[in-house]
Amino acid sequence: MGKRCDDLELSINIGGKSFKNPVMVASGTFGFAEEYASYMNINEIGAVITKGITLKPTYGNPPPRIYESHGGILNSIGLQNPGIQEFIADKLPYLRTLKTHVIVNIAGKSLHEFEELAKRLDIEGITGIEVNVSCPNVEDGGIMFGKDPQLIEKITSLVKRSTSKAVIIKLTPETVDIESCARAAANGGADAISLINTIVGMAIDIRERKPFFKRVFAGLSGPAIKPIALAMVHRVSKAVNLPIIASGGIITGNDAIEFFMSGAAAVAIGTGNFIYPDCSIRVLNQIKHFLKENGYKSIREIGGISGE
Amino acid sequence: MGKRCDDLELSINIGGKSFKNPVMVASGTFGFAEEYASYMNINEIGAVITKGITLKPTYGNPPPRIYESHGGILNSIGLQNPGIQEFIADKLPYLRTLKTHVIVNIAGKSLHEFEELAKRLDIEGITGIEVNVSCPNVEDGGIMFGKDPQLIEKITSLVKRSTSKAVIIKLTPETVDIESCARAAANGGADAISLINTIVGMAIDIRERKPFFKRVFAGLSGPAIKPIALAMVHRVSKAVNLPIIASGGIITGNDAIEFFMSGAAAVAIGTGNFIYPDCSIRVLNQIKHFLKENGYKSIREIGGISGE
Amino acid sequence: MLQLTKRVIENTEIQQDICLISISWDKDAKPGQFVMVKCGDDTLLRRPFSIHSISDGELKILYQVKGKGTKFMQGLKKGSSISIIGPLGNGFTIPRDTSKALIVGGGVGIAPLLFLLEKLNHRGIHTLSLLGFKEKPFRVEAFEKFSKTLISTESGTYGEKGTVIEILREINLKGFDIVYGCGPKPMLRSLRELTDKEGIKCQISLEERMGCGIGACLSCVCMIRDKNGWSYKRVCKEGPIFWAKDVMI
Amino acid sequence: MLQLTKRVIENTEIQQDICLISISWDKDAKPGQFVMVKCGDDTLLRRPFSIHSISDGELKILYQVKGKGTKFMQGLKKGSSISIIGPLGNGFTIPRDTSKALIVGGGVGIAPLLFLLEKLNHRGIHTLSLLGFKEKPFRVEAFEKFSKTLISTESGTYGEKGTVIEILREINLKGFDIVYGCGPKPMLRSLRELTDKEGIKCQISLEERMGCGIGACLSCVCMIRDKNGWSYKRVCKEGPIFWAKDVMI
Ligand SMILES: Cc1cc2nc3c(=O)[nH]c(=O)nc-3n(C[C@H](O)[C@H](O)[C@H](O)COP(=O)(O)OP(=O)(O)OC[C@H]3O[C@@H](n4cnc5c(N)ncnc54)[C@H](O)[C@@H]3O)c2cc1C
Ligand SMILES: Cc1cc2nc3c(=O)[nH]c(=O)nc-3n(C[C@H](O)[C@H](O)[C@H](O)COP(=O)(O)OP(=O)(O)OC[C@H]3O[C@@H](n4cnc5c(N)ncnc54)[C@H](O)[C@@H]3O)c2cc1C
Ligand SMILES: Cc1cc2nc3c(=O)[nH]c(=O)nc-3n(C[C@H](O)[C@H](O)[C@H](O)COP(=O)(O)O)c2cc1C
Ligand SMILES: Cc1cc2nc3c(=O)[nH]c(=O)nc-3n(C[C@H](O)[C@H](O)[C@H](O)COP(=O)(O)O)c2cc1C
Ligand code: FES
Ligand code: FES
Repeated sequence: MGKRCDDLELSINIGGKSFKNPVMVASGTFGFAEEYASYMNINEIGAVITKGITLKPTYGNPPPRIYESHGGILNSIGLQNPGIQEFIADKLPYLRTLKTHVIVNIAGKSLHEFEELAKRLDIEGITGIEVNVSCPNVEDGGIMFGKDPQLIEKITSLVKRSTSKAVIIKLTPETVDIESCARAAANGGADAISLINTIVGMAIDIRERKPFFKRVFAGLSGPAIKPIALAMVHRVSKAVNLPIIASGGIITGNDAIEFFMSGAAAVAIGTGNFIYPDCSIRVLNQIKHFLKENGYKSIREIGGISGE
Repeated sequence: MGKRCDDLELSINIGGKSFKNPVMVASGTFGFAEEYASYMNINEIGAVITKGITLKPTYGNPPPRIYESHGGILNSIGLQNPGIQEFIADKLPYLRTLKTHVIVNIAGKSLHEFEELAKRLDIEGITGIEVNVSCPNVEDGGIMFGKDPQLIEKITSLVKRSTSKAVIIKLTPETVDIESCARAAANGGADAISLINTIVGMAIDIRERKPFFKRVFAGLSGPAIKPIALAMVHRVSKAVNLPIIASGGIITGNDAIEFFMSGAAAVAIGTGNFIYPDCSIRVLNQIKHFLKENGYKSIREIGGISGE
Repeated sequence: MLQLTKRVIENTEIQQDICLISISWDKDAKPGQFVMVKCGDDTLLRRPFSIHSISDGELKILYQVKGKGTKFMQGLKKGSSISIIGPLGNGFTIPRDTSKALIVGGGVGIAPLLFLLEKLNHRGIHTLSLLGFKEKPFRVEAFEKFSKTLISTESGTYGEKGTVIEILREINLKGFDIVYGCGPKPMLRSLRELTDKEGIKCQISLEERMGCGIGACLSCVCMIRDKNGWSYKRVCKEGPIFWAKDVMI
Repeated sequence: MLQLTKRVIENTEIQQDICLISISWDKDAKPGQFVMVKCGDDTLLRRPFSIHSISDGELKILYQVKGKGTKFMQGLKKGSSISIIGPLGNGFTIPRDTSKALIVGGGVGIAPLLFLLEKLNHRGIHTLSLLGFKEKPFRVEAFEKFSKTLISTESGTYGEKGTVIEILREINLKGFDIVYGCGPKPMLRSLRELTDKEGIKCQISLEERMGCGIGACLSCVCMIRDKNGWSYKRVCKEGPIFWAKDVMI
């Protein structure tokens, strides 16, 4: 006899893999999962997306690294991570003990680095690779990969060829033409699209009369960006026929429902994890509650809106 | 004997015109000024920027037209306005009675319309023309003028040639390369740059299972977008040597100070006018207070930050 | 028409999620006008509320707890201060020759009608009030002070079973010079149809999402019939009271 | 290490903008550890506060009102509920052979030192406390219960005139096995220099802006000397207590 809530169909499919539910945690906000182990049952969520991994260990930016704005936060972490070798040696063993999918977020400084990262992660215990294209392309004067659809397509097909894992392309909102970027990922063979990453913002320390962050610019996330994220998810969902993992200010189940209705297949909780360490579980429960209250049987029934 | 606060130098210059202080009210949020007459002394602020004017009367979008998100609002007004003829006949007479500068915001559907609007506004009682390039170019398939630096330059020089007024180009944040857009305006002969306009966003009515707005997308403004606006103002201030009129979530004097420090010459209060009808006066007083408390004599002393 | 910081004199929940707040006040207003209330720091836009009554230096608002803003209001303690703009909007018109008026209110839509009723009563106009509720009526005693009052509830627990329109259909409209209505959209639509058919004047109070509340932002428009077909009118400025026959809802 | 909804037992302003809040609590903690407090709906991130003391089912936080978050806390009434995560971080180390310890606190930085002092006292370790304030001392009686306590104020109104470092310079550090410090950065820097010079062990409590408070987001790093030169350590996880000699501030 199944539990009562088993009546709800929550599973989704990405790249031929089945996820027990569409609630994930977003890259960079959940560490390597072990940090959250005493706050929630990590196995209950659909997937864990790790902090971005680079080829070499990365120090990251000087502190302060976080700032609270109205309804949002700015972060200037700067991809601090132990590098792929230490990740595999020190972090992956714990992740392998989880009974949920692990998606590893990668960040390269060149096409070659993305390829290398993808190859070395083609190992047991990993379901997918999330490719962060919001990083500067050092070979091309430091311009962000994600601004150029052609580069997105190149990276996607390169990564796709280098791994048997599901390949998810995480787009940057720093583009006018998010549809072209999504299409480029689709053409490159992506299994899914993730969006949105943080938006470039800034804060001033008016007492010190200088930028709050040493690097001046930082990434805006949280509820403040939700309307922007919803618009981008909706646009991308009309442009390509790939599952979308949506992030951008999701704190409650209703936020998640908004994203499903605007075209997302899954949601990733980012900033919300800082507010409530078990935010993802709360969102999952609230989604279930919404589905039941409104007589839906499956998460797929609420997806996609009309009205245009 | 001057008043005590006359010790503070607050005046700024735009296009050879002197403004008594750098606090303005943003287009579309202050109507045609008369609506605010019983809430504040309009003559105290540096300038009034009117609702966007089109050649023909414009109906605007179907209601609902406004939505409150976390820290921001979405609007879908759709440029409702009486058209240039009625503006000049019905609205300008009141504006002419004001003892502060009047800047008229214009929106065209083609290059020709911008030219025509500029010409017809080259009349008494108007100090400047603010050109809203966030509108669709019907001649070019409805793509926004403001996404294309070349078009921005063309519009700017056309408007500049058609009027003796100060010409301010209001950029849209819907571009990756805000610097190129600003440079295009400068090349076209702009006297100042205004930014940021609202950011494309969306909201869902989850009960009705459809987009909250009939037009689906709407413009996000208010405190939520302040970090994004600050970053754009700062980037533009490094790219061109023109005064910047900054808007984006300015509600308090400290918000305004942040913008001055990041490179703005003036600030425009938008959404803030809805929260406190005399928001602009409050901001002005708080700026004065900040300057005095910190021993500054002139608004120009606090502009521009180091730290990079 | 100013922005005012006022004190809360009383704030009571008269029924689950239906509250009555009294605020210190020293200005006059017309029935049908409204105020814009700043609901704490956690919301941006002010919330619009009809004036329920003004007397003895007190302004009363009858409000239903819906979201963040009204939840904040519900928590306001006696003596706390509150920022208000108003009175705003046009208010009801009472034509010169009115001698009998019918009042039709649904749910919290009865709010502006009490203030109107007082004024009608003061002017010596005969009135009949029809008030409809979901389950449990509220503020009926206040209406009964000024007029004969008939009640309906959708549950049938009190008064007639059904919406207020059910009672309305049993009334001879011809006996009235004017009908005033406020309530949910379907109710207003029926009211328009019925009064149109009988050729009775009817004024209704509309609601729309607002930004500024003072006519500047053009957020709050509704479609109103005019000589050119129709145009968008601002609920906060040309409204919230419109002639029912002109309203396209 | 769980997320808890707790009740406010007491919340008093012991001096302008310096408050002491007692919260129901049933877990143990190490001195130097901290908690993350959710400060209402108008802020997003939790605010970190040192544990000032734990006893009789109560956790005390000594806090200074600075911005939105602490203003919200100031307004918390007895009996209201509050969401807390903790205890977090590493806590102070008390080496086995410690027999005399010196405590140095500046301003609200005295917060974690009281809890430490209790523990040292409990372990039979002799202590001397040096506390520095701007104008008016607070919580001195609490420290005096456990140790001889010397005071300085910058204004000179109470105790020695100047910062706590002035008193420190007059003390023979050689008489102590270890020094514990918490306070503003300049004070911590002087403390590091003085203890370095005298070759005395010293532990200090650091502050940095935090996101998660549990080691996941890498927001709160500070530069710590190690075998490879230096690396970024998380104040919330490897800290907030560090050996002064390793800290690069
Ligand atoms: C002219 C006018 C008079 C009104 N008089 C009353 C009254 O006397 N008593 C009463 O209980 N309610 C009245 N309302 C409705 C009242 O304004 C809303 O219930 C209230 O704004 C809800 O705010 P919230 O933050 O609790 O809800 P939320 O749903 O969280 O509000 C979100 C946003 O939507 C707006 N909004 C939500 N519902 C409405 C609505 N029905 N009409 C307009 N804007 C809305 C809010 O103002 C806010 O900007 C009136 C509305 C108007 C336009
Ligand atoms: C480990 C640790 C222990 C602390 N213990 C205490 C204590 O016992 N008593 C006490 O009064 N204060 C303590 N602080 C400082 C306290 O966290 C800040 O004063 C508080 O967060 C200010 O919040 P606010 O919303 O009032 O101020 P705001 O300036 O509005 O806060 C804005 C943001 O900056 C952060 N922030 C501001 N000041 C600091 C700071 N000094 N350190 C870290 N983050 C900051 C806030 O957490 C918030 O995210 C401690 C800080 C840390 C890191
Ligand atoms: C502190 C922090 C660190 C982040 N690090 C990464 C990262 O390493 N790689 C990445 O692709 N996205 C990173 N992100 C972006 C998030 O994964 C997420 O896409 C974004 O924050 C929007 O979601 P939110 O509003 O729910 O936070 C980071 C975000 C935050 C706040
Ligand atoms: C209701 C509303 C109407 C607006 N109408 C116009 C307009 O007609 N023309 C224009 O250039 N900008 C318009 N704007 C943009 C504002 O002028 C301003 O640039 C923007 O809202 C950001 O500032 P804020 O965050 O202070 O509101 C409008 C904004 C709002 C909220
Ligand atoms: S609410 Fe702004 S015009 Fe009516
Ligand atoms: S606050 Fe997140 S790692 Fe320390």
